[in-house]
Amino acid sequence: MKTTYREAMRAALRDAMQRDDRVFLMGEDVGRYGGSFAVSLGLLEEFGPERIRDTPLSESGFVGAGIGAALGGMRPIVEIMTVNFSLLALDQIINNAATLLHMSGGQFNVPIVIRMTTGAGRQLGAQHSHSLEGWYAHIPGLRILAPATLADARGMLWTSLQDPDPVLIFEHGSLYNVAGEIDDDAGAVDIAKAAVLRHGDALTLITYGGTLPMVLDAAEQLAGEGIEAEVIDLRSLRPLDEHTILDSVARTHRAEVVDEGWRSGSISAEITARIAEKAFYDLDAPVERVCSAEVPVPYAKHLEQAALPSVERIMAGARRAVGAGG
Amino acid sequence: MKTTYREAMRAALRDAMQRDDRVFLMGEDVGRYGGSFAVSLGLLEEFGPERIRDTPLSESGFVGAGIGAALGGMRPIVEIMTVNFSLLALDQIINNAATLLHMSGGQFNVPIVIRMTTGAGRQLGAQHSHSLEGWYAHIPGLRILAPATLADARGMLWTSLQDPDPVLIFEHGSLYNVAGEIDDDAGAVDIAKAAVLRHGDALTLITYGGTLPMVLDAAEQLAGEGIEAEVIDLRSLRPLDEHTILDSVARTHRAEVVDEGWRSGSISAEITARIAEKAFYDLDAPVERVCSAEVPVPYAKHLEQAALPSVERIMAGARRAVGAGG
Amino acid sequence: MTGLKNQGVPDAGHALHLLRQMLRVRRLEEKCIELYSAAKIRGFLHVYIGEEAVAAGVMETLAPDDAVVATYREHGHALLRGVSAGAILAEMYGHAEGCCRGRGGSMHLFDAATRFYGGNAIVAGGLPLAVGLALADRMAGRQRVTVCFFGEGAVAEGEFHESMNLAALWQLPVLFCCENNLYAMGTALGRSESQTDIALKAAAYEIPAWAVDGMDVLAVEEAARRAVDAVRSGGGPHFLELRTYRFRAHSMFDPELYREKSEVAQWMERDPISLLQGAMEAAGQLPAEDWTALQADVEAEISTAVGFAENGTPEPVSELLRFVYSDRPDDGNGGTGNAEATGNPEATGKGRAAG
Amino acid sequence: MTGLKNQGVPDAGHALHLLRQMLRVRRLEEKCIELYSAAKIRGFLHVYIGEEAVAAGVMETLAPDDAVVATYREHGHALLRGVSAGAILAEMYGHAEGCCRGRGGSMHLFDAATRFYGGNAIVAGGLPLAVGLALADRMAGRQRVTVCFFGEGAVAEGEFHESMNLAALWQLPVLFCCENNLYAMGTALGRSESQTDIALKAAAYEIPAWAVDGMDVLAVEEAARRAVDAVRSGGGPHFLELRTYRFRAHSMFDPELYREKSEVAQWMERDPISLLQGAMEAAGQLPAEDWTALQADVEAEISTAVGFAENGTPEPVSELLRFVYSDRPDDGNGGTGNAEATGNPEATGKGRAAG
Ligand SMILES: Cc1ncc(C[n+]2csc(CCOP(=O)(O)OP(=O)(O)O)c2C)c(N)n1
Ligand SMILES: Cc1ncc(C[n+]2csc(CCOP(=O)(O)OP(=O)(O)O)c2C)c(N)n1
Ligand SMILES: [Mg+2]
Ligand SMILES: [Mg+2]
Repeated sequence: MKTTYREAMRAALRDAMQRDDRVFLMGEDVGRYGGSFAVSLGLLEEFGPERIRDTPLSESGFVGAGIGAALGGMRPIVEIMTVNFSLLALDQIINNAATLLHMSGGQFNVPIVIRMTTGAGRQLGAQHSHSLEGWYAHIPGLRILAPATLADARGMLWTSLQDPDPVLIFEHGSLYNVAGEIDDDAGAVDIAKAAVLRHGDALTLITYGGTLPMVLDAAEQLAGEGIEAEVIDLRSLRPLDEHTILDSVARTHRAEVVDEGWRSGSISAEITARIAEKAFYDLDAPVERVCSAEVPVPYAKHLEQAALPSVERIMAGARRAVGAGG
Repeated sequence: MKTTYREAMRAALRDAMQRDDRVFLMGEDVGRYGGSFAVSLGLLEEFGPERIRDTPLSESGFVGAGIGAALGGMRPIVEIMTVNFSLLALDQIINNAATLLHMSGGQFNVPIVIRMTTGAGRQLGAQHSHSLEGWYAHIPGLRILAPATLADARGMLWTSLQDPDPVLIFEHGSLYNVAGEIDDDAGAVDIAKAAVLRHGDALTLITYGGTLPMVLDAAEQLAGEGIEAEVIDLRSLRPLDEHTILDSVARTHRAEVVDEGWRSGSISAEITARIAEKAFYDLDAPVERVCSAEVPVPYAKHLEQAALPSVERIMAGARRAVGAGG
Repeated sequence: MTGLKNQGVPDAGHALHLLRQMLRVRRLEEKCIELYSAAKIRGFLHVYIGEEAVAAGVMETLAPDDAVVATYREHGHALLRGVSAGAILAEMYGHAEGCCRGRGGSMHLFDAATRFYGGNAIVAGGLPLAVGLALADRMAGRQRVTVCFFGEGAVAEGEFHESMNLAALWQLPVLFCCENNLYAMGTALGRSESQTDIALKAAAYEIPAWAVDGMDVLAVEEAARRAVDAVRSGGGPHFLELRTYRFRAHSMFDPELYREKSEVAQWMERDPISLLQGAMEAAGQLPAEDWTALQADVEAEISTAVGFAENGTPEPVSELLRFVYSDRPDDGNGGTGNAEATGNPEATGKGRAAG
Repeated sequence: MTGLKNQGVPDAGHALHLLRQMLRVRRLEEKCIELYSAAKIRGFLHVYIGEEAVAAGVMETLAPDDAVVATYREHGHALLRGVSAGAILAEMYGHAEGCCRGRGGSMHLFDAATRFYGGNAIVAGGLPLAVGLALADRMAGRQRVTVCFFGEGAVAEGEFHESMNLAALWQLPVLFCCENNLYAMGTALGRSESQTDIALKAAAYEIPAWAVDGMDVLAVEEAARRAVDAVRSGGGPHFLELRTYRFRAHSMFDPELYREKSEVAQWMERDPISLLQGAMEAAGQLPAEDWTALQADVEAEISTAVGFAENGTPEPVSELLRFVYSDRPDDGNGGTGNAEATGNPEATGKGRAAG
């Protein structure tokens, strides 16, 4: 079946709502406006304003209310328009959603799903271009997902709603218009494992979310140069499927991590550290990292593009990795 | 001169206020209460309620007001009672303090100093035991300091106030009562370089803030076992003084990072990654990391202690590092 | 205003019950202070001494399946909601028998059986949760009420504002109970609010709001009953400002530099327990032997609780990583606990830790 | 309410000036839309068309050293505060000649010379800044005013509440200007506020607040002058609710599903420019040749500005890391820019990047 990332997300929302009447969607402009990225377009008409619930601008309030509703037996899907605004709700996410189960000695789990758009690349400037999913992955008690493929856009929401604990889903803004084929009966997906999307033995390229398309592109071009790269889509940033990463690196002996977050303290640092710790004797060259420049994302197109990962930088990193050491 | 960490901080506040009348201290209970950790005790009487300014409970509001006051020509020192409450002010810190200079094309710098207590170890439970300074170190535009010694408690505030850009100072709660000697004329300190507090050639122990005393203790005990460790106090988490770290590892060939943050995505991951990237051919064994267990910090003493770094775990890591590889 | 609002005590049996409830909280917390000094309890400890009429009056009006959200000053709320004194004390001892198996401590008491949702150490952090609990009831068509307690210090926080607005906009079944004890740590109300009439502030959200003498348990109960009934019958959120005072320091670390001893002494003349006791005595409704028996009962309850806590057991360290994520049927109670990923060799076995 | 508040136009010369100011904003933004369609401008673009009377009326009352804080819908505020149309357009082109050297774009216009503090894309994020700017003035004993513009959508945010309270509590010289255009993206006021009378809401903080017809530039100016004078002379914060309407979509991506075309059409009958123009004409104060000349002037200004922007230059990529931290005298304008640490080989040279 032909679909787009946006349509796949919408279909996932629709059947979550149909399947379980405890499910509802809440957030700024999810209803009458149709969702700021048009993901929920049409759902208000189908499910009504109680279940497709427009909220006032009050991120801490409605995210906290989602947590409360989850405690109260509902299965809320809370949409934060973009990750940039999630900073206003961070206290609720960290100090309540991630923490209540533990503080209560196992009595109160919080089955909430929080969705948000993430990422840069559309000239939205410094306050609207954060990539903080890797940063969120630091927090115990949360599960962090980054669907990069149509199948995951279609399936991860379902899987997340089956989770008894809080799940944050990060949707990269550049993916919504990606089109392609998925199975007609596509549904819940396993989220325990990273996906190996391309096999190769020269090096392992590790990425997730918005940078996956450019990594696949780079891998294609590298193959033309005789460098066969293995490509791993992490899919889940917390927990990390370390096993798939280490298994690949044990075969390729070289790795490059690509991540739109700022380099220092990014998820790419954690992945690099894990490889360096646990595949120390397998590695033939330093792990390469391609991240965003450590600068608030500038508006001007040429500056923004220079700040973000690119196919060229990914290829250059791969060439360094295979050229070095050995 | 004999002093304590708390007194050194207070002396630093006092002479900052005396030196520059644009400086003021603002935060919850900094005045009449005397500061929740008694750091500002007595300053209200000395400087009056305009300059030792008690605020209502409204972290986003008063941190944002501090940023505005800095834009308006003042040199505010904003105290957030603890890092736990800073989550409520994160939008102001990231989207305004860290970003205005860049967004304005260099027109508006933000000379604010934000101080907060950090860390666990006092059985305060999951919502009051965060160690998020390494997490903040991910953000371009901020400078992140972690004074661990009396000289730094005395001097870093002064240095920070000379900085044209936002500086966050993290004071670990366990350090306030630490007593010792400092120079009578102790003053501003250089913050560009990490400090090598102990020399050794067996491995490099890297830490900062609240875990420094236990690392020094472990190093002492390791020396008794014939393992001479070099100890680095990072002092600044952003920027990181990579040079001092790499220089030491080039000599010791082994490293262990100790950090009270949760392991995944902690600053220890970044340090490990940097070493693995840039000292790849120097390393004789995997870098060891001793961090906090990935669990919201539990109240019960034995559980809390089991969750946090300890001298024993630091020593065990060091033994692993020197035993392995080579 | 020195005595109780109504002359006389309408129902002696009920009054005796309220007196008992307040005394239970008082004695429990006096014991907590003692145990804190003996280092049996650690961390932060915030006592409610002087404010007991608030929790006692409000809890009286709730049904078993209503929900309660409170703050870090919540021993009294937990106890009067039905959590046993033993489970509360064992929690503060950090024992497995505690109501949160030792993970929470004084500031984080929780109890699923009585729908007691904590125990929140972030000022105003509980308000959005209460709004959400009420939203769940509304969406599920249940006639339940969620009561949310918080201090007047919370009123300055953005989360207060957002929660008031959401509750009012969506007409949710929440009762907001602001415990106005005039201080937030050392900050007097007048130094934290431009508008110090809290009930008026709440009314600005179109939420019916009344100020009540929080030292008069009968007045509190009456107002709370009126409000709870209105909320339950679909009247939307209501707000009570309960005017009270804390007799003790903010926490065990507070040198109380910010208020005069004489102010405290003056408020202590309106001790909610003495007020009710005095009124009952004046009305001949509290024979000396009843008072003596009551005290003995309460002492017995507390000393049994202390015994329970003392005899508790520490949770094994192997359980450290449990409750980060829910136990799953398929992992035999968290079999994937990954000690290595946490860097903690002691922590193996139960619990799942992602990382 | 269809016309202007006062019959007749008191001062024809001044009215002509106001008409010019509104027209400058209108034409600039019409040009922006054109340039957006031509892909010369990218990112988000939010136009102010229909709301020009607000910025025009308020800016008129400010002194050169007052400060202004605005939102992402701020082209008009920037222009009328004194930022040139050329610098604004060049910024949207992402050129070095832009008022933020291309870093900011449409949502982040800044200008130190006119104390224009942005341009903030976080709803309500500018309010605390305005409070702080006013605090600085108060502490330094300066008689300056800080004006803060924001939409009615911001009123639901916690930062609104915290900022109102701080400003009122500390009696700071801020003028809050709420541009109530009835919608926050697609959310109508009645679906975001339990109390829809915004001025009443503000008054709950003990801040004097008035609602004003935001389509009547003379009424706006009159109210703003009264408020600014009160603020400047130590009367503490004031609040204006400016009732207006946006004629265009929220941004270039908005399909406007949430409102009827007829509603928009009805409001367009009260176009602030036509209203003033009509009143002046009716009073015989706007000879046709003046109107023609005015239009020609404005067209000329805008087309010069477009030329300026078109001829601008992109900032060199080597400057990418500049302005993360301030240039320091000792590093020759950021000589320590660390390209390696950012993983970006193109970025070397200027600027300091920590990491
Ligand atoms: C968001 C946040 N900021 C600061 C604190 C520190 N703190 C703990 S209690 C308290 C005072 C709260 O006063 P109030 O709400 O009146 O409650 P009371 O203690 O009087 O019952 C403060 C400032 C906190 N716990 N949470
Ligand atoms: C904190 C935050 N949440 C959400 C958004 C997305 N957003 C941008 S503008 C807007 C509507 C704001 O409406 P209003 O304040 O009335 O201003 P207007 O656009 O009508 O001028 C929203 C929801 C944002 N920028 N910031
Ligand atoms: Mg209080
Ligand atoms: Mg609006």
